[in-house]
Amino acid sequence: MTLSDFLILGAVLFGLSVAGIFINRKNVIILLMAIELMLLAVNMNFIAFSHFLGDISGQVFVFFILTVAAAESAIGLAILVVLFRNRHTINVEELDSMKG
Amino acid sequence: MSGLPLLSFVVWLPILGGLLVLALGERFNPRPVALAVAMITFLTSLLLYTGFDQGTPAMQFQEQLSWIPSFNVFYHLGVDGIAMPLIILTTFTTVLVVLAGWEVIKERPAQYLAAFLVMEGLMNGVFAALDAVLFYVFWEGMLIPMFLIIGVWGGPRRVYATIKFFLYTFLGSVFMLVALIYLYTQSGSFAILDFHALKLGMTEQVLIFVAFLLAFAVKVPMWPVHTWLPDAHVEAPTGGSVILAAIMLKVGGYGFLRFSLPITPDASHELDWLIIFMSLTAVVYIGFVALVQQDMKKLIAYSSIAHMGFVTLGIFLVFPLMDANAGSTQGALLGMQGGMIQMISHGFISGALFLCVGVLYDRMHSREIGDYGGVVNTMPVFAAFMVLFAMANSGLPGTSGFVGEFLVIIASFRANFWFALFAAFTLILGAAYSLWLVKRVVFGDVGNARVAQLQDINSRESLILGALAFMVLLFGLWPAPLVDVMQSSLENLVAHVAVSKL
Amino acid sequence: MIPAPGEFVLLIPEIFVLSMACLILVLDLFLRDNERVISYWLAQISLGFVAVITLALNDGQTHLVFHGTYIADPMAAALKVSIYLVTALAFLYSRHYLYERGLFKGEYYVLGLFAMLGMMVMVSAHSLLTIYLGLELLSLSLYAMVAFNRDAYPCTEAAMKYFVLGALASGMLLYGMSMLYGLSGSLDIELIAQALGGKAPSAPLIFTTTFIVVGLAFKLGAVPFHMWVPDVYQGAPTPVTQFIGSASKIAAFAMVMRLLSESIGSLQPQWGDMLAVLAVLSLAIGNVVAIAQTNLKRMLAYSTISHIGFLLLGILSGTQQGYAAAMFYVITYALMAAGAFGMIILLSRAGFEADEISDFKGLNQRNSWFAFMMLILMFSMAGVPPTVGFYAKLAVLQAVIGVDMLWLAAVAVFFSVIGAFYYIRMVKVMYFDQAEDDTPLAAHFDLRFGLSANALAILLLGLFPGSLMSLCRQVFGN
Amino acid sequence: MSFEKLVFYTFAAILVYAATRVITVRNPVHAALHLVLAFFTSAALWLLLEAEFLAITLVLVYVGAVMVLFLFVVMMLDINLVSLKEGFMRYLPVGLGVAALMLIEMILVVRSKAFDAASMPVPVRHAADYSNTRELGGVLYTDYVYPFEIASVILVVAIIAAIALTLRKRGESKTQNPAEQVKVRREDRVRLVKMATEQPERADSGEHS
Amino acid sequence: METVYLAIVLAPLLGAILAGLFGPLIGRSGAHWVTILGVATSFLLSVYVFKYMVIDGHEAFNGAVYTWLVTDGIQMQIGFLVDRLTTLMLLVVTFVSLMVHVYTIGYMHDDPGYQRFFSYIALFTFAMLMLVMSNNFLQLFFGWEAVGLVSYLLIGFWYKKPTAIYANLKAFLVNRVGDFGFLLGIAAVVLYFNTLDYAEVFSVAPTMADATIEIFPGVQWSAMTVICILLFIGAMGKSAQVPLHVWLPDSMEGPTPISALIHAATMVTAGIFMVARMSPLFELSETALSFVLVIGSITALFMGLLGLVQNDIKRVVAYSTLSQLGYMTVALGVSAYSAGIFHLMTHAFFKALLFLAAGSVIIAMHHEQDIRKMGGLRRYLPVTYWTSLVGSLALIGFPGFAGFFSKDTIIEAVHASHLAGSGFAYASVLIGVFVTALYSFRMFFLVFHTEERFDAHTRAHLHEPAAVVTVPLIMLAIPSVVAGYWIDPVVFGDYFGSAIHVSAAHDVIGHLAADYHGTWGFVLHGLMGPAFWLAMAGLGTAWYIYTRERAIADKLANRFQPLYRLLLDKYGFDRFNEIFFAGGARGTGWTLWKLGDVLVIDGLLVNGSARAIGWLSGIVRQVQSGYLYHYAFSMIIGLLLLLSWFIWFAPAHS
Repeated sequence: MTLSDFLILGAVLFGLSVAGIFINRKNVIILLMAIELMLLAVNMNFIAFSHFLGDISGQVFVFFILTVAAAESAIGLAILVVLFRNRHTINVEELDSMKG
Repeated sequence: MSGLPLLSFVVWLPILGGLLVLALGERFNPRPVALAVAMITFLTSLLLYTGFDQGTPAMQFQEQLSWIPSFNVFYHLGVDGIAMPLIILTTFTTVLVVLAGWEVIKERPAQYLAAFLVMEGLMNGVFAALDAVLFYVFWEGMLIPMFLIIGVWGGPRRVYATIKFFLYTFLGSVFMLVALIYLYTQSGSFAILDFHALKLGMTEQVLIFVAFLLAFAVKVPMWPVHTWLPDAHVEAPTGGSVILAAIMLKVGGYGFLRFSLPITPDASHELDWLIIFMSLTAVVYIGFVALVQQDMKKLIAYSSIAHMGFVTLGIFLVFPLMDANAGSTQGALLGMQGGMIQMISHGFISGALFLCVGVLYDRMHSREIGDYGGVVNTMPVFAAFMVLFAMANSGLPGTSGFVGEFLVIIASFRANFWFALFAAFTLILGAAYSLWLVKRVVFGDVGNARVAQLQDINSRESLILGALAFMVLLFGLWPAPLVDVMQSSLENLVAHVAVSKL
Repeated sequence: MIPAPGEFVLLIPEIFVLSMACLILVLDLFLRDNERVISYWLAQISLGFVAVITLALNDGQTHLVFHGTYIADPMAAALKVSIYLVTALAFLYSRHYLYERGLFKGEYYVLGLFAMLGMMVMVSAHSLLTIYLGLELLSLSLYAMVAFNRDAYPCTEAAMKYFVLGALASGMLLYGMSMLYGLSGSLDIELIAQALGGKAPSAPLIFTTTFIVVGLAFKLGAVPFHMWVPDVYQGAPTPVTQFIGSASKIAAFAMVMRLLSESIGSLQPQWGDMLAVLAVLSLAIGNVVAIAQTNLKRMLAYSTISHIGFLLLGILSGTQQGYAAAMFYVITYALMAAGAFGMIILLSRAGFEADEISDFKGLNQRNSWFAFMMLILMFSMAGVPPTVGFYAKLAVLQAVIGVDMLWLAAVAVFFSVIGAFYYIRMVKVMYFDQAEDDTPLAAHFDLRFGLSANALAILLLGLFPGSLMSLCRQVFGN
Repeated sequence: MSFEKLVFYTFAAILVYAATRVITVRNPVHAALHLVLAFFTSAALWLLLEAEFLAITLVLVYVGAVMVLFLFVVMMLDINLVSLKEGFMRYLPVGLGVAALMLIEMILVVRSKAFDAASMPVPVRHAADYSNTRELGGVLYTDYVYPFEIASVILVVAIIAAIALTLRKRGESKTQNPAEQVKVRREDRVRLVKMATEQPERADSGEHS
Repeated sequence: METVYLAIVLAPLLGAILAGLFGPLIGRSGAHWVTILGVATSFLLSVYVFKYMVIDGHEAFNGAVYTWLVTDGIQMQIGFLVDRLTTLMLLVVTFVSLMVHVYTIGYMHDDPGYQRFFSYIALFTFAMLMLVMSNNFLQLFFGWEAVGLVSYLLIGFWYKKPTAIYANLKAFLVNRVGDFGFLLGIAAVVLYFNTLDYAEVFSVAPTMADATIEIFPGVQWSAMTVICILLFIGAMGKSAQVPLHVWLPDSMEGPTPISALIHAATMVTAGIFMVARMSPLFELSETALSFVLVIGSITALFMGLLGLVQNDIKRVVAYSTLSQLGYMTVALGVSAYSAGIFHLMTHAFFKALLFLAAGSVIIAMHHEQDIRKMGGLRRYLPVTYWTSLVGSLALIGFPGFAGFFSKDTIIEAVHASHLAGSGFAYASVLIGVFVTALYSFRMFFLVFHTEERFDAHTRAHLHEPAAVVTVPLIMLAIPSVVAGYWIDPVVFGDYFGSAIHVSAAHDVIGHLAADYHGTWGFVLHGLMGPAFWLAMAGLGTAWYIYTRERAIADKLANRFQPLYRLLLDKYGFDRFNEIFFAGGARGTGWTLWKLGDVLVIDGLLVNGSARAIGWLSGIVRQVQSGYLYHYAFSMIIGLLLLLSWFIWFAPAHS
């Protein structure tokens, strides 16, 4: 179980997240979840590196990522709620009042 | 030479004066203020002539202050025999333009006059700048007032014309900027005189030359990048046309002399055929095109292009002349001298013609040749001026229009028979379009009821046209003072150009 | 290692801003609607104070504190002061705008100050961690500010787009940072630079660089990571747009400098090439698409994209001169953008956003002074002397040509000609077209004064660019 | 295959499965639940990497707070699921293609020798008395105190933003004020009116319609 | 003497300025007084110069007045060369001009543009004097163009007449075609001699005889031939030689005095004068001389033929002028420069006389110019009649009259020449003599003899015009008779001295001089020559046809219908020019404008690229679809492409 294994796992998560953005393009909530997956991939990387480098700062970084991600989710969901109140939908295809 | 910063004075006085006029706004009558500023500037610029040392090609009246030290940019002004006459031409023309708009411009006169004064300062700056960045600032800055003049006080298609004008010239000049910066990276200085001394390889020279060419060719304008000019002229108010024709076009010719030739002599030499081809095409092709114009301003605009073709032709003849003379500079000066004189003379003549059209336009609000006919019956004095300027435009000896053409044709014959042959076509074409215009507009029986009611020019208009007529005749009959002023600078330039930088 | 008390001295500006933000937050609760102006003034005053503090603390030296997570150097000081200035302008312009729309709340200024705090953190960041945190602090505040007019639909749509894309970009940037951490074994900018210094550019390094560049490109709004820019600019309330379009660009520049130049400077050839691609694309897309716009905010958004292209040119040259040029560019651009959006605010009133280009018709007849101010701003953006926009371009071009990338310079100026078209179209609209409504401008004195000062500063800097230019040069050590 | 490896592959497999389901299920609630599963398995993997504190935090913070928030929002919003899943297949090939390509590149890169066992050997396990939490806590309050404070500010911002955006006092919404209710007196609510008895209306007067 | 020379040119200029700028101030009589005084001063001073130069035998004057400009080692000056050739020209110009000035008082009596007219003709005199007194090519060109300008102004003097303003434009443009060559010629002179000064050019010229120029690659032409032909093209324009003659008949739209002064006596002879002045150059190129000869003889004969079918009194004289200019040119072609100049002088007198006489008829007939509507005017206009007769006889070369001497010399000279084309020229000039007599007397008889063909109203007002008209006629009639007797010194003597250079090989005059035995001998000799008899035949034919059997004319016209039409059509030159040159130029201009400027440059390149960018903009903005997921895709794909490019295809960096 080398570093590469973890990194590949991270990469797979990242790839899945990307695929998720493509196939769930309309649903903002699942888009947000896909991004959470991406952060998970990043965290996986950091922790793996931290472990293999024997350096704690990677974990510190993950700590902050978790914190920020929580805050981010709060704001994101708040926006989502506001948006839903305005439009009664979270379908991305209907969020196109500005384009061109 | 006096120790006063005369050049700064002729650059900044009109700009500050313009801002003053703008600030005073419509509350006061802005006209006398503007006229006073223009006159003072003109008189000041005459000091440049009286204090000028004709014996030296060196820059005179130099002023140098550090401006942007981190870029080695200096506020560096100075004039030689090439720039000085152009500055006086500018200040002179501005006085006339201010006068020309005296009664005619009723809509926002303060802004109008301010734009012209600012313009004057910027144009003087272009001719006086010895620092490339300073030059470029003035060069581009010039576009703004002109853009507004045409756009705000212009004709019905002014929007198209201004935007075309702006983008054309902007496109041309940005590449020059690249070239200037490149030169800076090579020489570590933005001083134009340092650029002159800079050694450059052939490829570099060609690229720089092409960049300069784009800028100056558009400004001159040379065929085939000339199409902005007729549109701009047609839409511009009279004063705008006058400044455009009399001075702004000269900036292009000046650029060739100040930048292209001395900085990239070898590339200029290598590509002289191109310029000469473009110039001759301008003379012949544009001559024909001018012939069939229905709009007076368009006709004069095209005629300007053809005449400016002589300027560029004359300037670049220096290389064929040296070739013809086995590399010696002996006799190579002729064409350049002619081109330079043509610039000054064209300033007077085209300005005068546009003023003539303006006089008619103010009365009839039409520029269509077909709307006129028999103007001489009701406006005899005006007709006399118009015929005089048309004759000058067709290069009649005794008028300044002849001098440049004559020298250039002589020079081009020295270089190549065919150059001269095509150049001389202007004798026929120039006369054809100028006089055909006169025939249709001025002569004949009274064309229609509106012509019958025309009033002859008033004393203000007579004064303007008279002043120009005086200049046209003066330099036609005695061009020596003008030539002598330029002589040593041009000789120096030719000597400089003769030395390869490779 | 417990930080020494002395280290906190350097942190005073950040602490001060934080304290003031919290103070306003709390104070605002006790204010009635007609007293909220106190919050506004407190915010402005704190900006003034923090500027003084920052300048006072700057001794021209570089200080690394808090285990290398915080850096105080001349660049940080200069950029911070610029940020304060632009933020003050943004606050100034926002006041009446918000008031007229019933949005004049203390939270706005609190969020604004927090966003600015985020920028300050970014500017002073010396660790991947602080960069990331600063970025997020800024972004989160901005998301909220974009959605501030929560009952107006385009605002929330813009906020949503901004948020999702921002989160995605953060993810990419973080992935890059994780790889960078893995490759260098450190989060510290300087240690990373040391670790990578001698290494040949291997595939993982390039890979890492790409992710980082992408994250930065998003923040800057470079093509093809620019898609949020037009929609957010258009949808957000104009003062917020102004804030995003001006101040946050300065912070983004700082982030780019810290990340690219200071940490992976050894990979300059690689990221230089990437930035070149992005720059050319930005110049092309930004300028070309701006032509087709009818909405002024949207047009300015595309114009921003093209300006970012220019900015990238300065950075990618990888020389001190280029960085200085880019810094000059970003500061002056922020001023210009602030002015341009301020002009929209000036013309707008409740129920009328004045963000269509046609709303500027005949401005010269309605108010020739502000038409002239807008003219200066437009010509400055187009890069026509004697406005400062010209020197910004000049400096950047000089940097690019200085590293023998003539073709890039040629491309840049070519597109700037296309760009000139839509700027002068604005001038045309203001000066040549007939006004559609003749109501004279009824703006408050402070707005008028601020805008005039802003535009005249553009002109004045154009006439005397020397000092700012020297400052930028000094920051980068020459 | 060592036990660790077995654990790794098992959890990795579950993780990948859960992540795949997150992006493919139709119902956002299911997606959220799969995401929870993914977080749990990740936490397990992190334990393997001796990041105990973070593993617990992930479960507590992420699963306990963030995902619940997600679920809360999903349920609060009345989302039309059908329209959201339309055209699911249309971008699938592109999405998979892009994702696959990216994955291949990423894997190629991370498998480079910079990360192989030779240059990054498996570190020695910490002793049993090693506390990951202590170490993390140690640096958080010393070396990383500055980022730590910023993180706190970020949380403040999140609170302010979330409240500013979503809290609203609607004019039409009905609220109770207990203090007012308590303070109310009889006189305020009830008024006794004396009035004369009335004759009932004639019954047929209203029957014309 | 320099002051005198200056005064000669400046006196008319002063008159012109006074009359032109202060016309309203000084009034009508003021205008004619100042200009006549000016020209009279010039004339008297010219006489004085003649005495000084010819009688007292002083050296020629050659000096600069002021330096126009100096560039590149070339001195361009305004200066005078006054030698005997100049002196002769001075006399002719000032004398005829003076006569015309006086005559104008009567002719233009009622015209509203009286002052303007005097101003113009005085200005013309100035310009012409500058031309003939010039000592360099530059000033020559100045004068050359200045006379053209005044000619332009005067042809269009009645600017309301559409034909007049058409004619003046045409005159100017056709002259410009000539100037085109002339200027190139001057440029060629500068190329080879590096100076514009006559004296310097002529002194170096012999050494340049073998210089060549390569205009077409690989073909060497004699430089002198090229120079001379180019210069001669200028002369062709000014002196109306085929095919640049088309402007001269039309120029008759101007008032008659200027037809006499400019389009007969002086300006049109500038070309002749110029070639004579350039004799040291022309002598170096036989090709050029042959060219001159052939052009001249074509003009002499074929333009004369056109005179036969004209009915406008002035046009008959105009074609006669063309024909006589052809004679002069022929003389130049055979190197008989002195004969050419001599004919120039005699022609100036008698042709001015004829024009003024025609003008007198026109005044009397109330501006009727059609000779078919005249007849029998002898009775009403005796002075005009007799002076016309003198003029006509001089024109046809009746022995004893001035024209006889000059024309006969030319014919003899051509006869004696062996230059290529001289045979053709000889035939032309001989036939020309017959034709000249025929058309001259056709007009003479139709005007003054035959029955009266005008209405009673005209008859009632017919009378001899005032003395200001008749006196000049008489004054001009005198030299028309006596000037011929000056042949002795001018042609056969050594009048011109070094002013004209003839190389020994071409010296036909020298050849003739061998047979020359005094004036009377020359007359007697002429009586026996074919020219005299041809002239008499022409006169007789005219007399017979137009006073006896007028029907013959119509019969002949019917009989030779195609020929007659050709003559009426003036060989189709006008139509050809109208269609080919004027129409062609407009067509070219139109094509270049609409196709080149409007379509290609503006339409395709300028607006086209603007449109293309606009179109592109419209397309590219579609990418910004408004959909969040597209934005995300763009980022992801952007990332992917960057990754792929830089990992696999990255440009190598050191």
